[in-house]
Amino acid sequence: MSALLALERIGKSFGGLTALSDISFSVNPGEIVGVIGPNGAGKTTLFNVITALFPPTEGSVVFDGEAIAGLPPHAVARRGIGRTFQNVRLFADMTVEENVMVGRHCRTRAGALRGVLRTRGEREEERGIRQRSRELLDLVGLPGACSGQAAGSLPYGHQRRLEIARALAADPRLLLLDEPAAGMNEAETKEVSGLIRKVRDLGMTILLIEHDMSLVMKACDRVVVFNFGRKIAEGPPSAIREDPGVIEAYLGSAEGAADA
Amino acid sequence: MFLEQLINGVTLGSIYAIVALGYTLVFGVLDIINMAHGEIFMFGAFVGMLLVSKAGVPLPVAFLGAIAVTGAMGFLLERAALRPLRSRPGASNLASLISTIGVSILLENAAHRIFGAGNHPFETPFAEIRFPVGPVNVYLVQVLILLISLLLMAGLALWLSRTRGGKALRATAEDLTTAGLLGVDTDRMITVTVVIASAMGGVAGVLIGMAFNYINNQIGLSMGLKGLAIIIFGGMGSVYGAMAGGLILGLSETFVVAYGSSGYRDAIAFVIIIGVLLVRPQGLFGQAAPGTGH
Amino acid sequence: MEWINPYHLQVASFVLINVILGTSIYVTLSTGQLSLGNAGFMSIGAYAAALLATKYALPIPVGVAAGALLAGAAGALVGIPSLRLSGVYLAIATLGFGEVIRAVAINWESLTGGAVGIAAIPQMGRVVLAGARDLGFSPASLGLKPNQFISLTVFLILLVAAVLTVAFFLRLGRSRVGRAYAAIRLDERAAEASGIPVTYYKVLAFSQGAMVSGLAGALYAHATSFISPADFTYHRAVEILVFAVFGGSGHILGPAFGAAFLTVVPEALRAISHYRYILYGVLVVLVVIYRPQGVIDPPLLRRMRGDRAAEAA
Amino acid sequence: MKVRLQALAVLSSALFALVFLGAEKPRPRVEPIKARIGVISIITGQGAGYGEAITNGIRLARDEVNARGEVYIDLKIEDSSGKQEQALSAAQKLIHSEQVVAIIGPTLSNEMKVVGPEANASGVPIMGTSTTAKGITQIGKYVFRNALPESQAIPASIGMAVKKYNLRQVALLYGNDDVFTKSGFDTMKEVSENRKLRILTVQEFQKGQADYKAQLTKIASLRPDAVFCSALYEEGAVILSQARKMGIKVPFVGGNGFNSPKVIEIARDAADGLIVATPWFVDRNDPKVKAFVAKYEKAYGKKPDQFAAQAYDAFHIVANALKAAGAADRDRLRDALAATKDFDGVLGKFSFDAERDVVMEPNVLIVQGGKFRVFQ
Repeated sequence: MSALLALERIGKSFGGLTALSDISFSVNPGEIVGVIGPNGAGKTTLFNVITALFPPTEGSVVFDGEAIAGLPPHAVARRGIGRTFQNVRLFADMTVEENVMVGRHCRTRAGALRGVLRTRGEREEERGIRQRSRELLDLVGLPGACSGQAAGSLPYGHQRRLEIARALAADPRLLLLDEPAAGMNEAETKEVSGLIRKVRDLGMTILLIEHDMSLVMKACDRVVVFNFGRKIAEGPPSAIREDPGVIEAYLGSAEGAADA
Repeated sequence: MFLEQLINGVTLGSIYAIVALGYTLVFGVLDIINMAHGEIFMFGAFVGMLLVSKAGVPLPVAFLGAIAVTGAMGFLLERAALRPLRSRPGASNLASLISTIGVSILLENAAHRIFGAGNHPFETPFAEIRFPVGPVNVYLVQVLILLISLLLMAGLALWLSRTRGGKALRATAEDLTTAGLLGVDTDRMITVTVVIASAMGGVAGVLIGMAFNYINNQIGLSMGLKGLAIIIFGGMGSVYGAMAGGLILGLSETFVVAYGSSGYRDAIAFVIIIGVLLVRPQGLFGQAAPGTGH
Repeated sequence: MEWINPYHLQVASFVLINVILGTSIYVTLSTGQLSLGNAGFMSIGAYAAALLATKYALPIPVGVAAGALLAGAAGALVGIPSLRLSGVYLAIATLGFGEVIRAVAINWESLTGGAVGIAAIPQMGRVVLAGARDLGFSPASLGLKPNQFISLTVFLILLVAAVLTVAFFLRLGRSRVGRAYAAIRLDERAAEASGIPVTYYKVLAFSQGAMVSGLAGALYAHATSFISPADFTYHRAVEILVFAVFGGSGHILGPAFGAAFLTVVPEALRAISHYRYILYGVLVVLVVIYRPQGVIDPPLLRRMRGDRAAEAA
Repeated sequence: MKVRLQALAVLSSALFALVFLGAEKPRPRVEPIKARIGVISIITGQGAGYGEAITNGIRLARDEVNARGEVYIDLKIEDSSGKQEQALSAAQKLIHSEQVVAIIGPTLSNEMKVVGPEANASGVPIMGTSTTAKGITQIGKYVFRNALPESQAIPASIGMAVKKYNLRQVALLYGNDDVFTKSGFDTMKEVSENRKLRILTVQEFQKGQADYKAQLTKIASLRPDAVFCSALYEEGAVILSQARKMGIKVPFVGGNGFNSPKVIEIARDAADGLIVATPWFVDRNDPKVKAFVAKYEKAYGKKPDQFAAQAYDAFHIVANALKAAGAADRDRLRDALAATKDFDGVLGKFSFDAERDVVMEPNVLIVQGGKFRVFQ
């Protein structure tokens, strides 16, 4: 089975500061892979490199057999990589539904003129966008009643789900989730965990950054561990749990202990 | 001719620099372009002119008078047009930009009513003192302008980097909320900044009057536009950028006339800006600001 | 038909041109870019239309369309390098662009006539009247004097242009492209990650804004029949910005309202000519302080719509 | 016998005077012709200095005319802020809302190019008092001006200066972003070429510029015999003062826009050697001029400049034409205006030519010892 995403010797530095060095691993279709590590280990930077917000200083990102480094971020999204952000980045002034509709952008075509003239094709396309958005809101469990509400006014947990719905609207094959359960209580975390599996069952591949160990252990097929911008371990959750290097670097830290 | 043009350029550049320092100080702290700055220094020029020509007071007193009036105007500007916006949610920088534009329209027209339209001569015996340097005559005013601009720049730079007040100001500039949490009285710091910047405008106004022999209620506008151009290509909020930018603009305007076409003199400022910004979007001395290029 | 007063129509006509200008700055602002180059783009449209009409005797609609398109093309050219800039840097650089265009208009005498400008540009009302007379129509048949007819024609043409422009962007705002604009304004990063080609849409919006300015300029040339570089100064650029922020830049009706209101105010204050701009300044400050988001914003519109719905129910 | 004859003469003239006066007294008082006249002027913004002089001159003339009782004029003054749109709106207001019989103004040639066609199309006589650019009265048969165009003023001043100082090489300096100064420059260039003067350099400046030293330094380095400068007095005064300060001592030749007491007020000694051609001479030995200057000074605390004088005369020309027309009727007023001949105003004898433009002999003046004097 060929990998959906292959990272080859990725390095990234900002000025003199090295954020990532020599990162290689791959994600296979249908997998849920967790990325863990202490704060500042370079996990989010990795996501930014994959989604082309930053170009890598070294190495290459291969998605579905094609090197995607050098493409602009929107083209990467179009190829099929969707993401959420660590501190939810919704379009706060737009409605919930509109947020998801924006996500559908790269799968639709109507230009400015057709949008203004409201041609038949455009109206049909809009109907499709709207319908798909409703389905996705259903999928992530946001009540239809809030679809007209401003996204910024949603409760925090709902915002996280909305962001996932927006990412899903672009029909990604690979979904990058950056701490989807951050700031949630146990019940909510459980729901997110369920949602992640539901999404995978729809045929999506997921790369997940998460601090909540219980979620990682339960949801992930494989886990990659980062520390100081390097990959220090990779393997199934059960093996990672026992890896002495990981325990020392990560689980040994105060925060890790509290989470575990 | 080169030497003379060089002196012309440096004089003009120093004046531009003083005007630009006022803008840059306010922008550095508040992230706001104070569009009323030009009109404030125009008032400074008028106060200086009235004191010197009508009341016959000595020049230093005229400077003090101009500083007092423009400083007070800065205080009022901050209280009336800037502070009310700081506490309001949803007030973007655009809002304060527009409120200062409103103040500038108000002041320009008020000056017209108060001082009258058209040009007013600005004469001091001091402005006539000159001495030969090689083949050319240099006016004492020209030297004074350069000195004052350098002094203001050095003073500002020192104050910002060495003194408690300056440090508090920089902390305020860095992050308003955090500085507030750390016990800096940010409202006071902002008021101080605007007052200092406006007082510097007062100095600039008197110097402009002496350098050009006249003033009118429109000088704020034309000078202000140049000041804006300078802080952009010098780098917003940079004291050295304002100085360097002022001199570069003064010299380029002068040399465009000397060796090029005087028809494009006023446009040269913007040709430079556009050129500089395309190469360095943050300006010559600016730090890469967030949001500029990625 | 005595009540048709060319003076009121004249003011209304300038209101409409300013509404179009207000829309032009709104369009670029709707992607989060503050462009002050609109006076420059306006002059490109005005000069193009004026020259095509006076030198090549082309029909007015052709010249107006060409002026708008040329300004739009110039907008794209300026928009691309401007992508590196944002915030005040972009604002001042585009303001500078406008000043450079004006300097060119002043100095390129053989084409633009320099400071003397271009006079005797066909005025649309008079052209329509002449055309109508050729067809055997007389304004008297409607009970109108010729100058009433002329002013009314200009007003109606501008009304159609302004309504179409505002409607265009109102509809665009509710379409896929409009959502992309709003997404870019609200969070450029997130928009990119959602698959929106940010560069393309920023340049598109910039160019559309320029095109609308050019349209306003071309219409202006054919409404006043004379243009000169003095029409397109820094003041105009700032005035357009004030329209947008005063009226509210969060919704297209904001700049339109700002333009209308701030054009009418100095006119209404004619009786106190000496003090009218002092009052104008005070008014701008007060309104911005009490409504920093502008007079009109989406919540206000929702409330108004809600009230209407409530009344209807 | 001789004594008797004298007595008879005295008696008869006294009788004659008595009869004459007696006939005068009981003449029924004629209702004055009532008319509303509009003025468009710059009251706020850049150029308000010119607008102020113009409205002052007009108000003074209005008071005189109304006091005389033959015509009674209701003045409506509108601000243009120096902007074309505002000028056009103001014109529309005057024409259609105020129903004025004629318009005086606007101040700038730019504004007239927008307002003129509208007034002309509406059949309202309009008279520029300060619009000196080319092609103004050609707008149409309702458009007049009494401002001496630069195309008449400048050849006179240059002609005198060339003769007197034997000029061979000159430098030209002008404001390139203003219709007025640009037109003046075009004339200067043409006249210089016709007179085979060597033009050493042409320097431009822009409105609102504060510093002219760069241009002046360049001019100084070329050592011209004179500087021809097309500027309005606001800029002109500053140019002069900066030029003298940097050692340019040669004569300056300007157009009629340069003629203002303000020049001397601002430039002081530096104004010496300025040559202008203008119909307005504040110290002319003419009782009319003296009376006007005295009244103006009393009312406004300063001496009238040519903007005030031209506006003052313009108002009287319109009032006279109104009297000749016999009624407040736009078309009759237009015809009466066009027929104006040898009007004797503070600017001298004035007539309109066939194109409603100015026929007038300009005076050439020079500033000497802080005063305008006739240049000979």
